Amino acid sequence: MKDEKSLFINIVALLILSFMAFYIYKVSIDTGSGIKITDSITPKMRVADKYLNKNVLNENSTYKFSQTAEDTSANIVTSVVVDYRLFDTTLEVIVLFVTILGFGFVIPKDKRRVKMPSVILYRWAPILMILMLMIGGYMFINGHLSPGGGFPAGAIISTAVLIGVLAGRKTVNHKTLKVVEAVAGISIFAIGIASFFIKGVFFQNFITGDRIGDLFSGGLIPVFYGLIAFKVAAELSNIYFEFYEEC
Amino acid sequence: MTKVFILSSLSLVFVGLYGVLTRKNIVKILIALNIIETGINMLLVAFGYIEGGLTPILQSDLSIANLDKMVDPVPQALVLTSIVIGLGTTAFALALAMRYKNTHNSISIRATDEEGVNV
Amino acid sequence: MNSIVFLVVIPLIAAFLSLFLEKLNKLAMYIVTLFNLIFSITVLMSGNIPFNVAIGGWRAPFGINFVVTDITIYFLLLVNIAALISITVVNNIKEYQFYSFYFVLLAATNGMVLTGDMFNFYLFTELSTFAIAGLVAYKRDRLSTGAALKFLILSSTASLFSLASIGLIYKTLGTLNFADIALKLSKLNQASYNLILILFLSSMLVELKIFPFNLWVVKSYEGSITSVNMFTHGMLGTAGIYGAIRILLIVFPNMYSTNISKVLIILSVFTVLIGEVGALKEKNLVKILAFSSMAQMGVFMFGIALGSFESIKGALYIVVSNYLAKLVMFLVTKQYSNAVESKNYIDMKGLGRKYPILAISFTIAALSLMGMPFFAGFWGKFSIVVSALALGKLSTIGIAILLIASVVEGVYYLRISHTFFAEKDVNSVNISRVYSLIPFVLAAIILAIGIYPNFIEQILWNVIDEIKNAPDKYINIILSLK
Amino acid sequence: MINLAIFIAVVMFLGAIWTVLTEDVFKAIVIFGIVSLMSSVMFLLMQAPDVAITEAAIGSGITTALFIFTYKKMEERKDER
Repeated sequence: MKDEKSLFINIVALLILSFMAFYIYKVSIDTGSGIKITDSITPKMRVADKYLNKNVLNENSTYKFSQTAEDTSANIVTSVVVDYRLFDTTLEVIVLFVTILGFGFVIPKDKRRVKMPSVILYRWAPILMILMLMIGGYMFINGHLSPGGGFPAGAIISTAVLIGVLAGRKTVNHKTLKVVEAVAGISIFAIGIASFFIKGVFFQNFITGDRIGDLFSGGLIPVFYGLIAFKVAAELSNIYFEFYEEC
Repeated sequence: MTKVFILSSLSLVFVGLYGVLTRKNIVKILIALNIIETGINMLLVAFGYIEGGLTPILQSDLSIANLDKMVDPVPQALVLTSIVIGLGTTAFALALAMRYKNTHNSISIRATDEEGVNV
Repeated sequence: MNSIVFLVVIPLIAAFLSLFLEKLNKLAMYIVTLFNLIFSITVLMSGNIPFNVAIGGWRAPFGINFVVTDITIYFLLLVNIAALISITVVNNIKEYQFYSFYFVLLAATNGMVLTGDMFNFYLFTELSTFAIAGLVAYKRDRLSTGAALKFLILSSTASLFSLASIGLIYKTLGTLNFADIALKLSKLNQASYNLILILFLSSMLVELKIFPFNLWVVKSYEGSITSVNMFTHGMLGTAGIYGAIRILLIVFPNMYSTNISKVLIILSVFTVLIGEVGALKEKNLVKILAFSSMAQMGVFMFGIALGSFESIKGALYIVVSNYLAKLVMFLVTKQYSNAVESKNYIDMKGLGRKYPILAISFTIAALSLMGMPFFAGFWGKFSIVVSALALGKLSTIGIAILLIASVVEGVYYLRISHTFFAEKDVNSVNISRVYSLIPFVLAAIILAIGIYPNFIEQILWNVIDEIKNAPDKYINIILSLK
Repeated sequence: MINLAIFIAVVMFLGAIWTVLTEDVFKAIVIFGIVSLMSSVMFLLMQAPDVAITEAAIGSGITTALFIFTYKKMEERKDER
């Protein structure tokens, strides 16, 4: 009986999947302009062309490397994430905030036996932690010049906290994490509102006039990435505390 | 190249979808969901890929001359967002799954079907 | 009107602050909701609708933008009024997480209505999904945990499809802005068009409670507290309806020349059937309301899928009547079930004699949902029936099934009302008379719309006018701004 | 380059099938981690280093860690009963 039921479900699932595969195949061979799935030529009218040329505001702007452009971040993915589509990124931070809040809310709380960590881990933990913090800090500070950025930086910083928890060393407590989370979150919006009062538009990058390729360029981009990194790190550390808290 | 990327991502999507539809264990459903998500992220980035394209980072004067050979940065930005959303979904669903195991004493998604029988 | 972004930003800041406010959270909840409501009323009164706000100073197809048109502002009002009415029944909640979820939900539903960008819309949808999942899991017992888990898995699978559809749109059209998409859609071939629309609709249908995606509805309504039910119905449901109208009618207007409208008709008829038949055998009042709201959404979708302007007007009437009636019913259910400590309506026998205002409000709402003349729902069903009969075989069969289903609806709602007014001694029960004020006012509005529909009719024709002239009224507003 | 891409694609496909079909949850988690790491290499081949770093740190690292923590916690509960 049970086998029959699961066999039935398998057959239904395979039917649905083959139907979808057929449909995608049909779409990809259909004539006319559309999804030619394996075609690599993208239309010239896409919005990315203006992002790459950095001439959204001025059609004819040209620039050289290490000269001023409208958006002075050298990494164009970063300039899309933290400047052209900054509002999306702030919402994404809120998504992580909500889910981690829900995580802490529904996870069953029960007593755990605290195991003594090994001596080697205890001794070496601070060095590892400092290494992690340095890598994470480098990542978000250089997020506008090289690959990386706030989210992986936050993840790496949070592993420093994880090592601390595993080694049994006291690093931060719950209350501090909550404060860091809220302060970082509010300051992202505070900068947005500040730009409303300075420039009249929300989330505008109001520090301009830098040169591409400098460490201190990109206006508010490194600031935002730093805030995002701290927020993500605080939220992810919350998860580890939920798992390995001594109670 | 583009063909390889798109076919591999579509294959991941289909395998994951099969897993979500047929598995009963909640943890395995979530793993399958993550496989779909990886596939769709790869699909999005592959849509922006250009044969022999360059990384969209300005490194020198040379890279400014080659702006039209750079791969599309917008899908990459969208995928950055979607990876973090995937982490959020997984974390929330796993916490719910742990609570589910406490309350239902089972990890099967069909355990709710016997609701009202032994409550 | 750049300050319209405050509608999203202020609740999000409140969500962070709610981690520390502890006892002041409830006050903050009222302040933020009132702020949102008053702000949207000010926008309505200011008279410079329609307008377009570019966030970050990047003009329309390149940055994210908020658009306010006639449809937007009315749905904004509906969402915020529902929020204000729903929080009146929140009491004795100490967990700060509940308030954070509420603030995020408020921001997300306001944002879903305001935004003019595809990916931004997707993000707001995700945000509202997570907030609702957290709110449903609030009780943390057997029922609510299972309901929240199922809702989360279902809606995140569906939203992955819509992410794929966003990728396809970007690949083919090279843009993510609603207006820009609508402008460039004519270049697409038919098969690609269908694939994109079907994939994107899948996440819409979860919120609209349409058939293959409605497995979460009943359990999550049953497992959560009344205020959460009202959030799900009044805020998430309304924002989802707005998304459906915006995407189906304005962004993808050629839908009616394809087979997708037929698929939608069949799905919505199935939804209505499942809803009404499921409600018929239930005794639990909350479950009945869940099934019935599923059925009403089916009727709405049927009206939209028919595609004539008359039927769209009918669908909008259904939205208004369902919105008002379900709010009344949830409020009444909350008071009665608190009084007798049971959700079974047979236990509520005789309460209607002692507290007639609540029971009469419930009956008015039920009659309106059934589509009796002189109630708000009548005009909706009337328009849909008239236009369906003129539109061919499939829609005629559909409307026949719909009419039979509304007879079934009448049977179970009248059975409940009859139980309320039956004779039984209920002296031990005590409900404060204050609670009957809001249901009474809402029921009076339902009656007023039913008897004198000209005022609402005026607004609905404004809305339909915008749908008719989408290129002038929507696309030009966004893309002409340099 | 294309040979590497094809090799990784095949490994990912087989790994995904193994993950879905295996009965052992722990094996599934570990193989999922490998598939996710492979996808980060694919992102690198697609000239998306930002996405590759994020996928390696978040999609592969922390998600897998979360799954393993959850699995451990669920197993512990079984022992107590």
